[in-house]
Amino acid sequence: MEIITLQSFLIVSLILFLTGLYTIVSRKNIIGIYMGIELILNSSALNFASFSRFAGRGLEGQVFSIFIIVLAAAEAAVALALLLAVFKRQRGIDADKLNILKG
Amino acid sequence: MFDFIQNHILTLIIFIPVIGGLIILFLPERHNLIRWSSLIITLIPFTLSIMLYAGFDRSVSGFSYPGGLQFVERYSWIQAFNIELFLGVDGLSMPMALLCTMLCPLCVLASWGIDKGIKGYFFLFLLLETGMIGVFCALDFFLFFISWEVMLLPMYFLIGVWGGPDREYAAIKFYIYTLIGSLMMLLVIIYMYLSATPHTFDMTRLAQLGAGMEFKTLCWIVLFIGFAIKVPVFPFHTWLPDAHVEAPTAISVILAGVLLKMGTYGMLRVNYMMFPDVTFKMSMFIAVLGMINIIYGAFCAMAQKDLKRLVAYSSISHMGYVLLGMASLTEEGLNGAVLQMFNHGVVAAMLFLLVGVIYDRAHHRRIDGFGGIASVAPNYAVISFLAFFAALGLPGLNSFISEALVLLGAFQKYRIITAVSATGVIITAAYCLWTIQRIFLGKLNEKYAVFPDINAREFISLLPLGILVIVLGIYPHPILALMKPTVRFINNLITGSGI
Amino acid sequence: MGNLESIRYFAPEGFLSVFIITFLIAGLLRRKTFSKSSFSCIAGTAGLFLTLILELCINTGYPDAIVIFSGMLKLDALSHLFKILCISSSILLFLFSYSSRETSDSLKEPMEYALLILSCTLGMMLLVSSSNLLMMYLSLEFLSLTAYMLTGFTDKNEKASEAAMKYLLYGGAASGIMAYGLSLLYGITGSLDYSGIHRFIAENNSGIILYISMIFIFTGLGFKIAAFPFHAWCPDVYEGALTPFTAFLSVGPKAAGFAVIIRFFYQIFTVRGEGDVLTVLGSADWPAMLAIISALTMTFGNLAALRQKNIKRLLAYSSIAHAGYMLMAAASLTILGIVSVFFYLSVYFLMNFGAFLVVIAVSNEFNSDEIEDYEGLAWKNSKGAFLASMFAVFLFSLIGTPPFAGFIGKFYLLLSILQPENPIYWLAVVAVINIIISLYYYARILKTMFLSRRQKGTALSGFERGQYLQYSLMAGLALFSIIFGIYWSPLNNISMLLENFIH
Amino acid sequence: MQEFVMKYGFLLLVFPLLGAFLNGIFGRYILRRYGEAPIGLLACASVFMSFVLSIAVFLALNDSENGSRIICNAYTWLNAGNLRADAAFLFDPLSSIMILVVTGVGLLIHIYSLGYMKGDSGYYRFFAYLNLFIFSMLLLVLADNMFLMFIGWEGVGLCSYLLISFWYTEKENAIAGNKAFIVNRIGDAGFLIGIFILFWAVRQGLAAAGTFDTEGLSILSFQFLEKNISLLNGIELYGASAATIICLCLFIGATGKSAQIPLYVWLPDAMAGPTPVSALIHAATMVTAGVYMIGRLNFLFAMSPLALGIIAATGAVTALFAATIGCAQFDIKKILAYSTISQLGYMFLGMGVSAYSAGIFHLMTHAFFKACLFLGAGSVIIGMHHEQDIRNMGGVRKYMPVTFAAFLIAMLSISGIPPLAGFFSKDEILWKTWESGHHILWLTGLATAGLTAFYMTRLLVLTFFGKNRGSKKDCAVHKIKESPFSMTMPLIVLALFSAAAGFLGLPEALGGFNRFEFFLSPVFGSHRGASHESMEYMLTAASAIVAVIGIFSGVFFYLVKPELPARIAKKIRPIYNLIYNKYFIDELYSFIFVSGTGIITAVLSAFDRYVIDLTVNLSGYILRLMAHIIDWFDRRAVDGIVNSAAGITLIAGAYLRKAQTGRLQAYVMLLIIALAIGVFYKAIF
Amino acid sequence: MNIEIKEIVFISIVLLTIAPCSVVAFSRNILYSAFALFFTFIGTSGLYFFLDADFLAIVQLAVYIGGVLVLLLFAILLTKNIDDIKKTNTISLRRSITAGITVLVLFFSLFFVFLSTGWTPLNGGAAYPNGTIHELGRLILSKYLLPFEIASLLLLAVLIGSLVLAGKTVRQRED
Repeated sequence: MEIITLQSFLIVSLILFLTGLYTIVSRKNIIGIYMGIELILNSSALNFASFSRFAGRGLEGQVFSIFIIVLAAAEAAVALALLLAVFKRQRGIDADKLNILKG
Repeated sequence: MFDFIQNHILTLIIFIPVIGGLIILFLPERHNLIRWSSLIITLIPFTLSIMLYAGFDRSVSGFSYPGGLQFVERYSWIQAFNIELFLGVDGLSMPMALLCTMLCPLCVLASWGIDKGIKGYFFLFLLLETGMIGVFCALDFFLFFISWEVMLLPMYFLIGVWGGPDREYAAIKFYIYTLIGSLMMLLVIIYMYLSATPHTFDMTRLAQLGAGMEFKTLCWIVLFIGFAIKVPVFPFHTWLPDAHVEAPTAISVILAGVLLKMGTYGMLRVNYMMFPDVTFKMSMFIAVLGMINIIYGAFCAMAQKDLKRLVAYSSISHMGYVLLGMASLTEEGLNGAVLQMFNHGVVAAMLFLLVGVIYDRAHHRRIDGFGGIASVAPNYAVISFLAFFAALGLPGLNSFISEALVLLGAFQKYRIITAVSATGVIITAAYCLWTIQRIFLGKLNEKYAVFPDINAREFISLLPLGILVIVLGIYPHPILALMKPTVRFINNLITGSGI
Repeated sequence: MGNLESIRYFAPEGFLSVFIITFLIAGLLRRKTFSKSSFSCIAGTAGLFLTLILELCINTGYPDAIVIFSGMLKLDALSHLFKILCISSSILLFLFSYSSRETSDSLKEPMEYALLILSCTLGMMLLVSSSNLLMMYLSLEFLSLTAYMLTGFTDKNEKASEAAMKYLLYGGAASGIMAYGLSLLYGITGSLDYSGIHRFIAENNSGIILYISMIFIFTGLGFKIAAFPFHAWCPDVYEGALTPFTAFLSVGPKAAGFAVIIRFFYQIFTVRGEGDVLTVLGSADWPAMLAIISALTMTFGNLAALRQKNIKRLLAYSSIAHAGYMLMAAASLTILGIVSVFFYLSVYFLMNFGAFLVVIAVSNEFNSDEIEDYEGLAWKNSKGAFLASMFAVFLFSLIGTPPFAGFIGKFYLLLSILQPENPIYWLAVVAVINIIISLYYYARILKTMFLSRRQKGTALSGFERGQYLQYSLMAGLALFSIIFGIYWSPLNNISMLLENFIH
Repeated sequence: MQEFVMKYGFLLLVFPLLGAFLNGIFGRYILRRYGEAPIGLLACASVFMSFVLSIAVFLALNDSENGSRIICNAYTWLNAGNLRADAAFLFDPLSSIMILVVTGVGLLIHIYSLGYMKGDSGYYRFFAYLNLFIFSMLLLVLADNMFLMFIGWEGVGLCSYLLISFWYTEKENAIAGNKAFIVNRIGDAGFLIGIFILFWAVRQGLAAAGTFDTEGLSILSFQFLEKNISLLNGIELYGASAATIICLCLFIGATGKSAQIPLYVWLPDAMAGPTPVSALIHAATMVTAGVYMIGRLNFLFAMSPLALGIIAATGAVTALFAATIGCAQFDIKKILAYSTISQLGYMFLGMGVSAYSAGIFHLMTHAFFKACLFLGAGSVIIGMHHEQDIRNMGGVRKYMPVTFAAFLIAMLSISGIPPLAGFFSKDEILWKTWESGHHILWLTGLATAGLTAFYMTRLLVLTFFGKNRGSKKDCAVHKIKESPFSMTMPLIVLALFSAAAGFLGLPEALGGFNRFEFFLSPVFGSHRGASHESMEYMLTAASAIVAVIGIFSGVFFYLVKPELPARIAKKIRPIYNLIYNKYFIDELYSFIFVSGTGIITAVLSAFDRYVIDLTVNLSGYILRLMAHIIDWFDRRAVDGIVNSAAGITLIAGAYLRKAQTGRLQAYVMLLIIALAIGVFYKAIF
Repeated sequence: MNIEIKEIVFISIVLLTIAPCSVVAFSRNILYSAFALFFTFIGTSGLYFFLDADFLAIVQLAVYIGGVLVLLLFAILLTKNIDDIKKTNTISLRRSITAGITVLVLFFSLFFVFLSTGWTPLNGGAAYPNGTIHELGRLILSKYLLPFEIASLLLLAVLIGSLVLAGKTVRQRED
């Protein structure tokens, strides 16, 4: 049975997706959380690409992946900007510290 | 000009108060000006309702547009859901509208002492009056519900802002109770609207539909509970004493005089006319509730220390008679019930005005705190005697006739229940006389040696009620004639559908 | 319809993009004039006003839908009406920022602030009319990113940037999961266009994977309208951000979110049988999912709001609850359901913006958002009485008592649920119970303002000249809340345009 | 004359009402401006006018040989559904006698009280209430249907309440007034239930007879009832025949009003009111209402012999019972009160054995001599400066000769000494009791007659004979003087009446033509019993002898050997104590009813305050609790889930202090868990 | 069964992407996880090659690694203060277990679902021997022109916004 099939790509992207989820939840550092988000976006881009190849859907999938990557970049920019704003105030990027808003 | 009034009379009666209220909001903040203008504004609908009374045709009956319903006005309001401003009066709503327009000027007179936020007070009061008359004259279910809920807002503020020490709790309790009831009603109204083939809110057409609907009994029960909270019927009554104790005098007069009647009016207009066969089955259930109300209210009244709370519980007891009369499904019983709604409105208004008088002077309402007031304020004593004796149903005064009719009618169907309720008459006599004795008779409590007797304003607000109490006792024909055809129609409707 | 021909229909969004670019260039050239926040706000309002006029007159022409830019956007009644709603909420955002002292002080770069608002509006307009998965995802991200930046914009209080960071991280995760869901949906159906997906599902039945992809996609959408499992960000962001922006957040993006949900579910997963009876296409029973989520959102929103001390957090939870009410209509799977969503949203627009305007006015005076600062507001002076009575109008409208528009909104919702085709009785009962719970915390505010006579120390200043815009705006919103409470057929006729939305 | 009565009959009622209204409203003003005279004059004039009218009615009835019944229909008072009650007044022999008694005795008492109430601050109020009383009594007597009668029935109850607690400044009077009204009210409740059953039974009868629509018919009017009373005989209610139950309920009403066994407790306390009130209301008129009612509904009572038997028995027992208590009392008015209860027992006995005319005859004569006794007692009290205890009186004979003379005649008449009215009416009842076969009841009647004679003589002797035991220092012997003429004149007139009235009802046995019975025959129907003369002579003689024995024993015990009663009392101490304390009936009642209702009230109001309110507040409390839980869930539990040991329990057990809600991951965690649940659920099902 | 070279390379690249993921998730040091992320991205672009998405692989390399990862490193360096690199990563054991369980549940359910659903190959995958760039370019500029333009506006807004957000801190330091 051949290895390179749609299911295997799906499994890989699923693993990427779930690790991303796990990172978001278990990381205490804001950047760590952001890495999780990047992983998830990456896995969905991979998913789109694999569908466009195997399920013979034409290149639309890849176009979507390109846009996902673009958006990931944009989000990274915003994340960094906000990070600096938060850092200026708290001298730390520990997610625990984000607790001024409570109740 | 005259015929303009003639064929727009109901819309005028309903909307003059609220328009007047808006005008008051923009008047300069001089107390007397506002008081007198609001008095005049409430007097206009009263005169109009007198014209209504004069022009009312007492021979025709039925719940349909040509027959029974009079002074009908029909303007389309929202075409999309064919909601109409459908107003009309019949034997059932005519006395109630009359009572409401009569009590409002008296209440304005009784609220002469209000001085904090007076413009807000009178605006909310006039809005309340619009809501009340709206409920009585509405024949479109949506309009009925809108005016039913429009009363909530002013009552919340009137009890909450101008009330007694513990007003916040009483106001929110009143609001929640009534809101629960009315939201349940809203669900049923929507369900009925949707199950009518050409979706309509017109009550007369919904009445024909009533028999065919499935979930009919469930709708009946939900509507009944919605109205029962307002009456109030036994398990849902705990809001009434708090609301009464905390509300200012004028508001508890309106609360007892008119708002309680809306519950029973709603039952008659909706439960009785739209679901006659379910009502026939449930009549025993209503009779038992009526009996409990009478006995329970009377006993609780006897145990009260605060005069206003006592009168509140006595209202519960008297409304029990209305329930019993409604459940009797005999013509005289039903006549007695509707007459009792009118009579209790007059008597309860009088009692609360008197409580207001004593509160203005003594600033407390503990019954045991007084004694021998009769010797120092004879006029006040005489009127209070008249009111209390009317409350205990002394023959020759108005309450006796309606209570006797109710008991007579109810006796033909439920003998034990009526016998027990008849003993209620004794307990009522006991607590009324006991109250009179503790307040008026006995040796003069030296604290009130300088108890000023009733002044002109209070006397004017009490006089019409006193005259009504006596006249209706001797000659009840004016009010009775109004309701007889409609009552016969309702009775035949229900007994007809029951067999 | 190819790209070139559809430029003509793209007029409003096109104008707005051109306006953004010229606004940017002008802002860079005359740094000084734009640095005054009042100027940039007014310029922004002018731009949006023109876009609104364009939208109003351009798009009313065609009776049925036009798909432009080769399947990217679909201009029909839904997009037309919701665009109007979004643009007007942005206009109000500008006006609110102009009148809120807290915002105008703390804004260092008003030009960029206005720019972001304009681009956020553009994002919403596109999101509302997108009928392609890629376009929808892109405009959703566009809207979210601008929203993250706007939340963190002021550096006055440290809460803002913390709220923005939370908003971004939570939003990023949600949109990531949504992207994954979209990829699955693409994998199943093979096309990105709504119509293509609809055709595929109509032909061959799809298994469990379709429902799972729908769950993932709903994560993103649920995040946007702050439905129950995805609502956690909402209170913190509402409290952290500037009050005008919070007001905007609770109406604008929420309306866009609902537009996407309606378009996504009703255009793809529904087919309109004869006699306007809608049936679910494909095996996934999404109305049940929406109904459960709506019930959870309502109940959670109301119960959580009961114990709030901060007015903005309370309004946040109340907006969650109202999202729950609107979801109810969406879950009713009836034409009237869609109409009721728009009707309720426009009524919600009036009362929520009104309530926030009062919060702004009060925080201008006492600059605190705690409820006990509203103690005895009505009896302080004539301005206090005006503010309190306006707030009372909005609160009673939020509760849903008849003389006000809120009641008619709730009436529509209940009507849509109880439609004879597939009535959901249990949801109606849950809604009624929730209305009663909501009465409790709204009335608590009324109690502090009107009923309690214990006067807190802080005196209230009189009507000052500068704030007349604020008072007239408040009076206008209150007036409309009452007018639509009494005579609402104009609004009804507008929302009835949505009737032929599905064909 | 008949048309005059037909048209203006109701004026008879209007005059007293007018008098009451004028005195009530303008009384205080007149009193301040013109003093007491005009008020008294107005009151007496109004009663006098109705007295004249009632004479006119009497004459009209006499000369109209055909119809002995005139109806004056004023207006339809009440017409709802099948009930139709007109404000109509029935003039027939029975009611004409009653109105004569009421207005006659009323007029005399009005004149008497002009003097009695002189100087009292509430002068106008007294006369207003008195006139109102006359109006309600006339309404009761003249009413043509049960409802209107009930109006009069309760109206008199109201006036008795107002007049008993006339001097309301003392608490006891107010309480006495309350007691009177409430006990009356209990009776009236019975009466009301009686009316309902009657109404129901007649409707059933009519339905059985085929006519359903009873729109026009005025079912509860007396002619209608009399004409088709036969409808009732078929109808059953709870096993017993409807007629019996109706009669018993109506009788309960009668006992309430006429103070018979179960509901008599209020009459002795009613003496707290001024004496003319006791004379008019609690002797002559109001208390006889029950007797009149039975007389009026004789055709109904005739339907159920069981009820009549019960009435007769209660009457006899009450008579004896009250007579025994009367012997041991010391307050002059209390003695007369118990004697009234006993005489009323006689009347009910008469009614019970369906000797209706005898009962009414005794009612009339009793009105005269009892009113005379009360007024006499009143003038003695005034003379002795408000001394009511007979132990502190004595020897008043010398100072108040006229009062003494009138009092003596009335006393002899009540004791049943032959030539006087009391003898004839009492004997008539005893004879009819014997004739109708109730021999035991006749015996109790005879014993009561003896006892009556005994305690009346005791009263007479202790007040008027022997030396004056006046304890009050200011009322030293020389101070007592005769009451003014305005008070003694009514005394004399009443004494004459109580002497002469007997001849109206002279039985044939004693060679007279019983004109009284003949006059009432159209109402009661004249049934001539088997006239075995000899038996009647023997019984009349027996009753006369018993009366004489009573008097002599009274004189012997209290005049000849004044210390003897004290010794006897010591010997039969327990029995004496029992009688003296009125068999502790009052205490029993107050224990059962007053404290009983007290307990029920306390229980129900506590139930109301705690149980009902509790459930309501509970729901409020539950709401707050749920809000608290959700809020706690929002703040703690989300982290709780995240940090909980290896398991997705919704609310973590351990209370984690350090977790702050702000934690972002907690939010995302909630999202992912929801996702997992959704996906897992779908994947499996 | 003969395993060609292609499959071996495929498996190695898959391992190259999955292995660093665990590092990203579990490592204590944020720098190590950043580098692990670098390898994952490299692995992904390798996979793209297998999917005949050559342009995509290049874009992945350029944008993801060049742009996003660099930004991440910048973020770490800028905000890395002296001592707490280590401390920041440890999280309570309990929470990680719960997270782990949720993730596993998701994994297995989705895993079976993926295997069970028959993915319908639509048109047998048109192979693009000489690279997909030409076709992609045509597609983007024809069908997806609007998203392309809108993406440019989005980037413009993000650019300005993040400058303002970040800029404040810079100017803060000067004054």
